[in-house]
Amino acid sequence: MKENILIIGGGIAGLEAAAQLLKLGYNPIIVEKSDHLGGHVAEWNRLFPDMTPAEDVVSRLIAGAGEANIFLNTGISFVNRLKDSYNIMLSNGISVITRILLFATGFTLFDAAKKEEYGYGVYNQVMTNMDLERWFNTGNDERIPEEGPKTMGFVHCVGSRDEKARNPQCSKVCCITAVKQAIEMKQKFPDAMIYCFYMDLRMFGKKYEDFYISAQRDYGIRFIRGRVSEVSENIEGRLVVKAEDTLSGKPVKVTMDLLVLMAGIVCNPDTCRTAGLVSLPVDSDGFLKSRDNIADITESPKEGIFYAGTCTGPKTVPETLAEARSAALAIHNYIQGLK
Amino acid sequence: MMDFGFKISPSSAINLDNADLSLYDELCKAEPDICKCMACGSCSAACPANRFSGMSVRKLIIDLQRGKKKEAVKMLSDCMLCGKCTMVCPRGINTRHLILSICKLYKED
Amino acid sequence: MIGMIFILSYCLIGLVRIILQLPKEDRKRFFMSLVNPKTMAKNIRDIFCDCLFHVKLWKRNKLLGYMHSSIAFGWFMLIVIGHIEVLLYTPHRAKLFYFPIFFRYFVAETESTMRGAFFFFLMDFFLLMVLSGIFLAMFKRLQSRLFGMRRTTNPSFLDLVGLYSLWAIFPLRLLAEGFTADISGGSFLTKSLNYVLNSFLSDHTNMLPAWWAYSCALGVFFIVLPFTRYMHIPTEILLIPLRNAGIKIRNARKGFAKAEVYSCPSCGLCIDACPMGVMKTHIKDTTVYLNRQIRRNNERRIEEISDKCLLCGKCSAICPVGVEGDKLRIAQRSLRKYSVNPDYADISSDALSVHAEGKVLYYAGCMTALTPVIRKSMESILKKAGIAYELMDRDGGICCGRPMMMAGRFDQAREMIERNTRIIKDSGATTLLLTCPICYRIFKEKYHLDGIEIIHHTEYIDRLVRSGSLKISRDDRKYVYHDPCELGRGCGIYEQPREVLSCAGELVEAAKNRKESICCGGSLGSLTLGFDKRKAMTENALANLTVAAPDVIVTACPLCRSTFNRYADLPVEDIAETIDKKCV
Amino acid sequence: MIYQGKQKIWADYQKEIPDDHWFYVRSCIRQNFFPGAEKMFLEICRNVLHKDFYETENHTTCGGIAYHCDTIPQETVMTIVARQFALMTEAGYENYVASCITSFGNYIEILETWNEFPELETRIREMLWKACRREFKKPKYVAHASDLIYKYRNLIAEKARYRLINRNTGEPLKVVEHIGCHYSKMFPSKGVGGAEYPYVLCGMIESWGGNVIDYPERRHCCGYGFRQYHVKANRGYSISNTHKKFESMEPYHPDMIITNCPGCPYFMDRWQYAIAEMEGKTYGENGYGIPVFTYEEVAGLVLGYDPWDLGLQLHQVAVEPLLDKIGIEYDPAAKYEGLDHKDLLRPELPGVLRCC
Repeated sequence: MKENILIIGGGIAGLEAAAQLLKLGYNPIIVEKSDHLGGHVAEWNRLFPDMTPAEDVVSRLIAGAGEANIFLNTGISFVNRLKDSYNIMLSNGISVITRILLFATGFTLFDAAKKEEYGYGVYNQVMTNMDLERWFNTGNDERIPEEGPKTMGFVHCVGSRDEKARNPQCSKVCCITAVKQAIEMKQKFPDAMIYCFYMDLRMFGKKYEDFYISAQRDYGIRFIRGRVSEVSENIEGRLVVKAEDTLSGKPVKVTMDLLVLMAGIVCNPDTCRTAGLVSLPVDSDGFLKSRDNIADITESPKEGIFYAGTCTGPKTVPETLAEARSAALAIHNYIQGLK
Repeated sequence: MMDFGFKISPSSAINLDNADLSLYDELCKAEPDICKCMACGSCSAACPANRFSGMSVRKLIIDLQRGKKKEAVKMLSDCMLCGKCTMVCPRGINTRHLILSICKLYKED
Repeated sequence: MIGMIFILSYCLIGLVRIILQLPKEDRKRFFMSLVNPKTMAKNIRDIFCDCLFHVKLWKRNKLLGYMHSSIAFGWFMLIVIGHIEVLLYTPHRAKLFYFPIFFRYFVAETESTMRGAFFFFLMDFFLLMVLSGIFLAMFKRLQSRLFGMRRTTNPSFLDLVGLYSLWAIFPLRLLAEGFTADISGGSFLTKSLNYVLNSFLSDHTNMLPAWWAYSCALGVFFIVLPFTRYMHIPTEILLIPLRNAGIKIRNARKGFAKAEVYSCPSCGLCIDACPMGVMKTHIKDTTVYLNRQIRRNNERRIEEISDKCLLCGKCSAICPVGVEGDKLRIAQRSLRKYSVNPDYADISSDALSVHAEGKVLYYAGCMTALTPVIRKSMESILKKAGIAYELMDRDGGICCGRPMMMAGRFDQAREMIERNTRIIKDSGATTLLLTCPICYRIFKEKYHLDGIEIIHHTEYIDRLVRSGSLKISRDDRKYVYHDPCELGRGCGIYEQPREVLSCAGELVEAAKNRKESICCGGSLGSLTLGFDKRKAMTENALANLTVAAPDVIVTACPLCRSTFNRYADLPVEDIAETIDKKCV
Repeated sequence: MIYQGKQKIWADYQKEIPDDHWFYVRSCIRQNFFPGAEKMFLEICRNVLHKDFYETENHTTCGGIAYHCDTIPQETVMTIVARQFALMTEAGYENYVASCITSFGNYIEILETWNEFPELETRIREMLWKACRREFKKPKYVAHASDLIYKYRNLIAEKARYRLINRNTGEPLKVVEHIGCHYSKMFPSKGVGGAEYPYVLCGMIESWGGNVIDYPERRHCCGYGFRQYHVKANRGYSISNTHKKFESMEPYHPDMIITNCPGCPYFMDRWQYAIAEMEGKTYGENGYGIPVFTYEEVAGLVLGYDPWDLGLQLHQVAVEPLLDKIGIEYDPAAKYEGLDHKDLLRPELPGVLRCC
């Protein structure tokens, strides 16, 4: 009989961990609350820095985890702690007994409407990074005019590094995502004037800086250092965006046809609820707390409970995948140690 | 018009909608690397003229990008073309030639 | 015949134009120099050495030297002897200058007399000499590497016409004389050819087309000459006395500059010399192409070529006719019109004033500020030697003006020079010490500091070592010295740094050194070369420096130091650093 | 503009406002600028709606104006406020309503500060006791007078004689609402509708038939800015900001402006005259300005009070064109008549701005 391992979340972390655990000879069970696998990445169009289609990544991962038990549209109802295992009742009525729980619960995109001054949901031409990716996928969004925007902007750090938005953390991937999306927009609409309003540009990853330089020089995207203070609509229904151009020390104002808010990564409230069922601690940044933030990022302080991916903080796709593999190995070692 | 002893001052805000960037666009064609500036300020910090006139290639580029031609040209008044800014630019911008191009394209008022 | 008249009148007009274009004082100086016996002798010697014997080329490459001097001197002798013959045999015809050229056609002479045989022999000998040169030239077209040239110029269409007609002249003359040798006589070459020809072509009717072909080739050559690189032959004769008269480039396109441009023989030696040559894309930006574009008035290319150059001066140093590629380019740059013109009127001198009565005033310069170790080492050396000194630009100062000068903006440069001159004179210093060759060069060339000695630190350290104020310990490391362009070629300082270094350890030489040292690639001279384009040049210069497997690369320029340091695997030091470390 | 989006935000910022029994404190400056406004507030609340509003002649300034002009320290302003609260406590009230926006902001700021730093509250209690032997309870509810008119807006609409509708076209009037900065910018949750889209005046305009204009500089300060005006050297800065606001609303051709702050209507009204004199520019129709009202004045107008009883003759910008638009009856001859039909004399008419 193969050992059951319950993976909460069928995003890329869950799928990759399942694939590895299958290879190691276990029986992973994926519980996914939504109706599809692949999580946020499945809704994305292309991935930085090589413009890899997200679909390819996700379908490869789904193929890898094909033999795992997968429950879609399923949540965790409650968890009973047994002597050395957990009895987990799923919302579909199935109960699973397992010694190992892997949290791959991911993140939630910050609700951009909470930054009221940017008018998401109030102004016709304000959208989020997610909306834009959806448009890349479907080509269907009335906020984007057919002939393309004449002027458009990206607002970095929406709901990140912002105490007022109750998330002082950096979401790590939005800078490069904004640069990526700006380039994609410029490719689609070469005549559009594109601005990026940033506080810092955190181009930490492989080839990110090249991407940034290319956005500046080859695509002529204008970067303005300063957080957008407020957005208004003028009489023509265009957006008036105000910020401080901190590099020239002057307020700056520009009228636009489209504004994309780079909504940040915040902890998934469902994660916290599920974590509460097994009384897992939450770290000061609002994400799940690891046993050690340096050496044991994939292990929780509780026996038999592991983490993979963005449930412990913002991460890029390759980081998440690496962590999923690492979590699978940690689980394997843990089970070996039990014998 | 009545004198109240105070005046309506023009807004100090930069309005990018009506910033005249035609010269800047021309400059970009001649010096495409100008777009690569990330405003690190190495050029200003190294500049010997900075001490005299506040010369700063960083500010110069920003001013041009914002259409503030007058301020930009004024800053050039003490540039000695020594080339230190080019030596220190981490993005490899040929600031020295950029300055010459600006001197050629833009006009003193 | 037509060719000859055309070329003579063209040259005359050209000569007058160039002389008229000279500024008044230069023109006066030029005429004075012509009547001055000393310069006259020098002119004649230089013309003979350079134009006929190509002494410079001989020094560079014997094959190349022989090729040029055989053609030039051989042809010259043919003409001279031809004239002598005419004078001897048909003095009444001497006035017809074409006569000697076709002498053999007109006059049947006898080789039986001793005198006749002698002339025939001489004529054939020089003809052979020319032919051997032509043969080498043809061979060089195919295999320029054998002549020590990796790359040569790409000739234009008219150049090719000139070239082929030049090549054709002498074989055709040989052929023509060969046909007539049995009638008019000849010597070992023509006579023997005559026998060969007669053996299957005994008809003398062949004689006429051969002579015609010869005269046509000659005519074509002279007619196209002004439009080809061969224009250098007459122009150089003018350039030499002009140069000897001490005339310099004042106008980018007129006068002396024009003489230089037309003196360029398009030989292409500067292509290999140019440090930019490591990248194929830059080959057409070398001096030879600059000259060609200036002749064609191609403004866009002139601007591009003159702005790209590093101004290392190597092309000028190796040019066989003495075209000054760097100065020509600076002159082109000075033609640019700028609508924004910096002036330094509002810089307050008070803040920059220094007191250095009777002391050494040390001006570190802008570039040294980026390599503070040079300043620190130099100060340390001065302290160790017990020299009283004062720093002129501790918190930065006014630039020396050389970078501005190199950009061709003379008025701005002059203003900086004036400001600095005032500060230096007011300081009361007796010596101005410089660690930057860029500064040093302009201080030497353009500053008038009456009485204040201007000295580069390589010279100064050498002096300190000689006088015993500085004791240097020796080690067994191998040092290679890189000659900075502005110090070596620019100011002629080659030996002092080597003297100093040989006290510190074993001095080894780079493959190309001194006058032929290769620019580090970091030069401020280039206005347009981007940072990314310079890497290959620096690496090439480094490869040149490290042939003798040195342990340390030593230079005497802050810019060379930081440029080399970026890509070198070996430690790169300024001479001040090296010496400071070795001071006892 | 997605109206539902705004409604969603308004739903998030609803504030509890008790219906009755309020201790009312006046503004220092309003009675001089718009003397009819506060009178009309009490008139509507007491006589039209029959609510209990208590007022005492012993209350003073809240100290906010001096506080925001940087002329008194925090402890002083807190002690002044503590005394006001003491008056309320002595009168037996728990609900405290301020006529002035800055006062309202000041009370909220002080109460929040005391929440965060209770030791400060203790100290202020001691200081108040030492100064005037009074004690106080903190109010249960603090409201701004506009919150109450907002609360009663539908009652007022029921009793209204006029609606904010252009009589000639039948179109709703285009109304600019201007909220005082200290209303909710400091504590968004303390204002109706929050800080980004305050609903307090919008609600009144909507109930009374007008259309709210959303123009780009709607958030901008009126230009008063306390020391920006009071220090004469800064006055150019003050008017520049007002100018910016008018330039921004100009393309919408607003019929009127409603404000809920003492300073705002004054500066938006008077600076229109100054701008006209400086720039030769007017923002209303036919050379008139855009009339600026307090919410109480507008409430009085729709309820059918005589414009001159509301003190509208004290406005710099002529209100008559608007009265005509709505169809409010008035006697032009009575404009400059005092309460006792005494002639108040006619003011000199400005050169550029058209006035009646």
